[in-house]
Amino acid sequence: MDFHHSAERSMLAETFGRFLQKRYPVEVRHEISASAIGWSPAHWAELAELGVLCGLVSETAGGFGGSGFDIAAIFEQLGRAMAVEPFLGTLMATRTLAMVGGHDGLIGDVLGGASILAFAHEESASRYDLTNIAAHARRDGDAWLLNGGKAVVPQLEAADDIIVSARIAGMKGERAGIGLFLVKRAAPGVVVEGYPLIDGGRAGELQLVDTPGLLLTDDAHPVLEDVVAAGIVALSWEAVGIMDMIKATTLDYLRTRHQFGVPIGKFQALQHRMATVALEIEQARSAAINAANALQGDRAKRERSVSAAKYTIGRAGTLVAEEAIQLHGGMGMTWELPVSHFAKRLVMIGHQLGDEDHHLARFIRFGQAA
Amino acid sequence: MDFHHSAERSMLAETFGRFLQKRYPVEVRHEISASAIGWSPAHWAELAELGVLCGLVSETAGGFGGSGFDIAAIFEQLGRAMAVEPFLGTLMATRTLAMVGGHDGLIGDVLGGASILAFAHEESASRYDLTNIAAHARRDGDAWLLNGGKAVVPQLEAADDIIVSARIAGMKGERAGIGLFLVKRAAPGVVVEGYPLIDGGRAGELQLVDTPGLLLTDDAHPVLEDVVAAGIVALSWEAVGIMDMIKATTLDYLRTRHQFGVPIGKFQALQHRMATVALEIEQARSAAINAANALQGDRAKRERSVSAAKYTIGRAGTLVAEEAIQLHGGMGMTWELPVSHFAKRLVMIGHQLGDEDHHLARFIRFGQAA
Amino acid sequence: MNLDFTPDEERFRAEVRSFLKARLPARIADKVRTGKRLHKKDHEEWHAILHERGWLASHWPPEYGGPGWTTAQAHIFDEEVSLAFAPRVIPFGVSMLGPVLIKFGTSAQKQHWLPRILDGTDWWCQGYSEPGAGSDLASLKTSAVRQGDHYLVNGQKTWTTLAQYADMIFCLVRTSAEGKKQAGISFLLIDMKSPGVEVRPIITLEGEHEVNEIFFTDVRVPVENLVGEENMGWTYAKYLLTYERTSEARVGAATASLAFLKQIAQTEEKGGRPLAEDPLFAARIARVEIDLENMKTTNLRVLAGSGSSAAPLELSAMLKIRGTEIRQELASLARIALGPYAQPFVSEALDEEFQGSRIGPDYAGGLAAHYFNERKLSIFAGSNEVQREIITKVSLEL
Amino acid sequence: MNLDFTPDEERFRAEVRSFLKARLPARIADKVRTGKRLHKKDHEEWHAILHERGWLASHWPPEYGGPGWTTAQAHIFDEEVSLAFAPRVIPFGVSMLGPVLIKFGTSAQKQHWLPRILDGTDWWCQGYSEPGAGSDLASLKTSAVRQGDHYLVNGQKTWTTLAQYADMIFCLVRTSAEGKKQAGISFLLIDMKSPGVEVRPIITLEGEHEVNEIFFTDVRVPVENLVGEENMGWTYAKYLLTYERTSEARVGAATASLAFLKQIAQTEEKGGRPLAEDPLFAARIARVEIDLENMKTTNLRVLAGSGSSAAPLELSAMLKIRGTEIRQELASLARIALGPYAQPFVSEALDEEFQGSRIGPDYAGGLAAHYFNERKLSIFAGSNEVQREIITKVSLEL
Repeated sequence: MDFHHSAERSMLAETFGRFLQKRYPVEVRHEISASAIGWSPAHWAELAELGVLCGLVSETAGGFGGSGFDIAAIFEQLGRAMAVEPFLGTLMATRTLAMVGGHDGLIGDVLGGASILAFAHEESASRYDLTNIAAHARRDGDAWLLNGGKAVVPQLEAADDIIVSARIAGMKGERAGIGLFLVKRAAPGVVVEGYPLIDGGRAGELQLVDTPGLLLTDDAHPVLEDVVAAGIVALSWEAVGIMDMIKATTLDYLRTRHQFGVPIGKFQALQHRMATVALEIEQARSAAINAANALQGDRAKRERSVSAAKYTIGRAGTLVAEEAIQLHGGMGMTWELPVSHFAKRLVMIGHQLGDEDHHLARFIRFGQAA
Repeated sequence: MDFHHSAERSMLAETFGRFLQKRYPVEVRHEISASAIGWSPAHWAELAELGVLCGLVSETAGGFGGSGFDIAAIFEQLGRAMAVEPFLGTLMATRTLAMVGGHDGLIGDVLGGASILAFAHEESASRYDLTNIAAHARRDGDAWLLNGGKAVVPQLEAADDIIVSARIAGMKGERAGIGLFLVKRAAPGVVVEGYPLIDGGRAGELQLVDTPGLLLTDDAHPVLEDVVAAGIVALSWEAVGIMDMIKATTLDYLRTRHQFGVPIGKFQALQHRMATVALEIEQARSAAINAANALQGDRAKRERSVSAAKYTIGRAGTLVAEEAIQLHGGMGMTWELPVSHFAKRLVMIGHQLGDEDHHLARFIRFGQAA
Repeated sequence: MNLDFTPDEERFRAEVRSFLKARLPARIADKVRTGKRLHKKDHEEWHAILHERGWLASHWPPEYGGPGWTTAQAHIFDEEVSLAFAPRVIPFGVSMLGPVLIKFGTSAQKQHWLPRILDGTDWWCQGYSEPGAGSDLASLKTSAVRQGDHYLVNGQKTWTTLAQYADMIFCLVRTSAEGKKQAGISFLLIDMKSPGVEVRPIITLEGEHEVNEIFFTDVRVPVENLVGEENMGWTYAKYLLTYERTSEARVGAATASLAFLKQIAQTEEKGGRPLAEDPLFAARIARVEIDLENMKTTNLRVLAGSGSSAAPLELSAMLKIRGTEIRQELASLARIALGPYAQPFVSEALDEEFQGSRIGPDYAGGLAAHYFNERKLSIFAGSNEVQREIITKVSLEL
Repeated sequence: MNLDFTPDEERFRAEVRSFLKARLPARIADKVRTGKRLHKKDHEEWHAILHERGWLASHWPPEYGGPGWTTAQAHIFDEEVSLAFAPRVIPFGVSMLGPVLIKFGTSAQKQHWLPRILDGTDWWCQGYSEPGAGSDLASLKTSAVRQGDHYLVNGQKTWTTLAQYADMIFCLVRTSAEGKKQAGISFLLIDMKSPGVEVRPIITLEGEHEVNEIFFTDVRVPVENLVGEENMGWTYAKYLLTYERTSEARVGAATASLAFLKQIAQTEEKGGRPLAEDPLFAARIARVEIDLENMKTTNLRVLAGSGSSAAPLELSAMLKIRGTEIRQELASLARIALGPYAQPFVSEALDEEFQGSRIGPDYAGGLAAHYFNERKLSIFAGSNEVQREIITKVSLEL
């Protein structure tokens, strides 16, 4: 057992963390979030140059990371800074490409910052179920043509290419018959509608009408599971980063805000609730460690651990966010304080890649299978 | 709207309450509970004479009560005293007889204290499901012969006669085909095995082998629903009575027990938890009021209300019991203090006539039907 | 005991329903139902309709223009307007200042202000909280110094809801620094157009402008705008808080939210079936539904017990806590029900003029924002921690 | 980072398993599994078996008879003995007094007492709590007055687990009334057979005799039974409490309880299917299972971080809280799983000699009693409220 990051990984995380602290303070973050495109190409280019993106991809595919704990180290920092840039899509898309093989050039472009990818799988009615998709693809001579829609794709407008899942055979709910395709943003029939998110990020709806796509795999389900597992590890650690920030800022507030002549942190009822918050954060961190550790493991253990983590993060995240607002009193309700933005992002993480109930049910299923 | 008991009902409740306070203090209760038969025929005879039992039965059937709020008034007092006598069986059995009609003589005997009835429906595998019974009855000439077992029948050994449910047709899970029978304790093939309960009461296992029984109804399901609903109203109010006692004794303890130089009731963390306990008790009281009010109503409203009440009592009861023990510190763990006995009975009420999960699922079903 | 409504009460309910059907503007009800922004004029329109019918000030005595309802009638009315998606009457004039003036005001004050509340001449807001006095309300510092025929007011109020629309504000101000901090407080009515009054918006976490800071700099307030006696304002404020808390049960609003949630859960799908049939989500709904049904009866017990909407402090504190918890849980479940579509938030889409396309189901647009906004319920109007203190002190005697 | 065990560690696990298979008496494991009463001789038997193998005092340094395990090995051992339903080694001598003597005892004390702990000569109990000093442990009053070569001890201890079997007790006693209340406390070893020691049973809510009151009346204790320095006992007690709390995570025990619960839920039926498949009950089990898996890692983090079983105070307090909550929840779910058969309680049926018939499923007999008994977990060994105070003070710095 060893609970320390390797020296290289620690260095990357520290470099990244320092960069964000200096170059991505909360005022800058709000400016970027409020801008028309809703992310910062300039920061992105710098991060690519720093090599941060390479931490998301394994050495064999051109990066120098890609393990659960590499992803953890990077997304923890993202969470602390509430960064809105297209990291999640980059992770999931490059991981897909690495798994199917043969796209090292494109991966290289992405890691170097020359190209951006989005990952579009969820649909308006799939409700987190990986097999519940209606988009479909049909052969047209040598080509594949895609039809259908994808919902709430993170930073969709930023993408040059989009990885899209679509049925090539079988029915909703079946594991077999799902394909993954690489679709050009500029391809015919692609309609992108972008919009802001309540948490300050940006996403988009994707519509495809007879859009040509390059088939990446016709047996996508195992790839989807692995890639979504990596996404969950990422979101879990983003949440851990946020929760640590919320804890620190809430403790600060409890120590400095006075009511009835004393710092409100002196009130025992608040102390005991804050102790519970701190405990839940440690349990959430353990869940995130378990998921990162299991990302490389066999399927049943991996899926069980990521579902346990996403459930835990969902439950603890809501508790931590709600308690932080409550303990901040009215001030926690204001745009002005960062805590409200941390809280919004934390709760919204529960709406990505499966919520508490979804993953609890999934954990039960994988438990019975094991 | 009127939230006051009628004058007659108030008087009965007060008389009964005074009797119990004087004649059934906790030391006496423990003595009775520890005795070989586990209840007190002497107290029972006096209560019958006082007319308390008549409060359980409607006027048309020879009593002077039987409404939801009559049952409420009596069982609330029972709860406060932790009385172990066969009230629940008396209520459910006489209500059955009143519904099927033609047994006013027997009802009169019971109300006068000359005879005691038990109500035996639940079986070892039925898990609160009214239709899930395996005991069966077959015709043998003019008579019916019963075979099967009944589980954890309250005060079974005390009974002279037993009302027993058994299938006369159909399968487990079907509403139709259930009969109710009157079985003599002394009838051939009756085996009774009595035992103490963790809450200080007593119950028994009933085995019937070719036991003759008098058919009361061959369409028992509507009767079972009504009678169980009445039983739930009774248990809910018993729980309310217990919770009020627990609240009072816990507040006493918080006011008098000193730690760190002050009464522990001065600690804000405990105050806020106690405020939640008090709130939950008021919500439980409201649930019990709703159930008592709906006992006379149409089926859907009645069943929905009693399931809501039993769910609420189950959830709140466990919270109140556990918090009371915790707030009493080590003392709450001792046999010596009444609070531990109140807590045991309160939690065990959750194991009679359906638990929290059972009634939540039932509430959902009746909600969808409505 | 009897929880059922009388035939007369049921007839009253029918009367309310037909009134709502006839007079509640569909455009406004639709905005309420779908969580769109209500403008000042929407509030004023509905206020005027209720006033015309004589049903605006449901808790006022008839001699001042109240309808003279029993508590059961007021309860029925509250339930029906909520279920019809009528806007909530802005409470500051009608529900808060009105009862205080009726009980403690001079007859001149009553004659002047009460009709103006009813006919909508004055939009009132409430000046209680200060930056340094939130839960510890009595430590407020805004000062009013008597100078001949007026007070000179200096200080700052905060969390003032819809002050940007207000003509008048009722304020707690410090008129004496002597004795206990509760002892030197007075209740003052201040014209928002007075020189020296400045309103600054506070933007809340979902980006809305609903609350404000108000700065008072040498604001002159005529002495006849003092309500009751000088230094007795705490008493009036407590009277008003009881009123406020009882109403914070908001049974009607919760009932409407529950109905809306069930509708969403029937529409949203999970695994090819309505989300409402998912055992875990169905259990979540059922738990809050049962809690609400219990609270309805707790609320009725309070109403029946007191014969008026002022309630024993303990139960009203419980209603504030549980009522806000229930509405927060309902908002939370609606958010959860949306799945990924809880994330998009196009603020302009909450305006009725919005012409752009909507993202996700038509009910989705404002639900996450609503969830975050509803976090205020357990903070404002006496935080739920303050309510627990009240229960502790008043009832538990700890 | 790496959470996986090394091949060496997995080999060690196999070694533990085969030892347990060979040496753990089936009769004793069966009693543990089915919740039967363990007698003194059962504990002594298992104690001797472990001692013979050299695996009794897993946290002692090898020079005193410990096995010299890494923390990972100790963790694996704990997990395996629990899963095999071995009795928990009575902690007072081995886990509590032993480490204190090793760290603070004189070499004479170590030479005399440590071998006697290992070979079972002395059954130890713990004299900390007093009737007036529960959570506020430092306010204890039992006094020890030095008189030449002995102390004269007077006072009362309470909640003393299994004192009825004990040969010796280690006590916190007051040797000085000066300064802070923590300053005048000493750590004393007292022979239970000394004149003036009286043990009175406390019957707990389920009717068991597990804890006791102990009265000391002019009890003479030789001065060589003082551990460390006079008036420094609080330091030793805190050292010991850290030890105790870490162990209160009881990951192994919880893992075994969870496995047992799942087995019950597979056996019990609901609507014709195993209870384990009921969505609400399955969710209850899954929630506590996930919480336990998270805690396992939290526990490993503590172990790995400190390199010994003494943990940073904050995390050990969290482990105490969550560990006890998890075990209480598991006990609660087992009770709920039984349905109506949670009610019967035939106390004699918990004795192995019992010949009567059992009521309900064979695992049912003691589960409700166990649930009630487990309420103690959040009260004893530093109540969970005290743990929250520790988190507040040590880590949150509030």
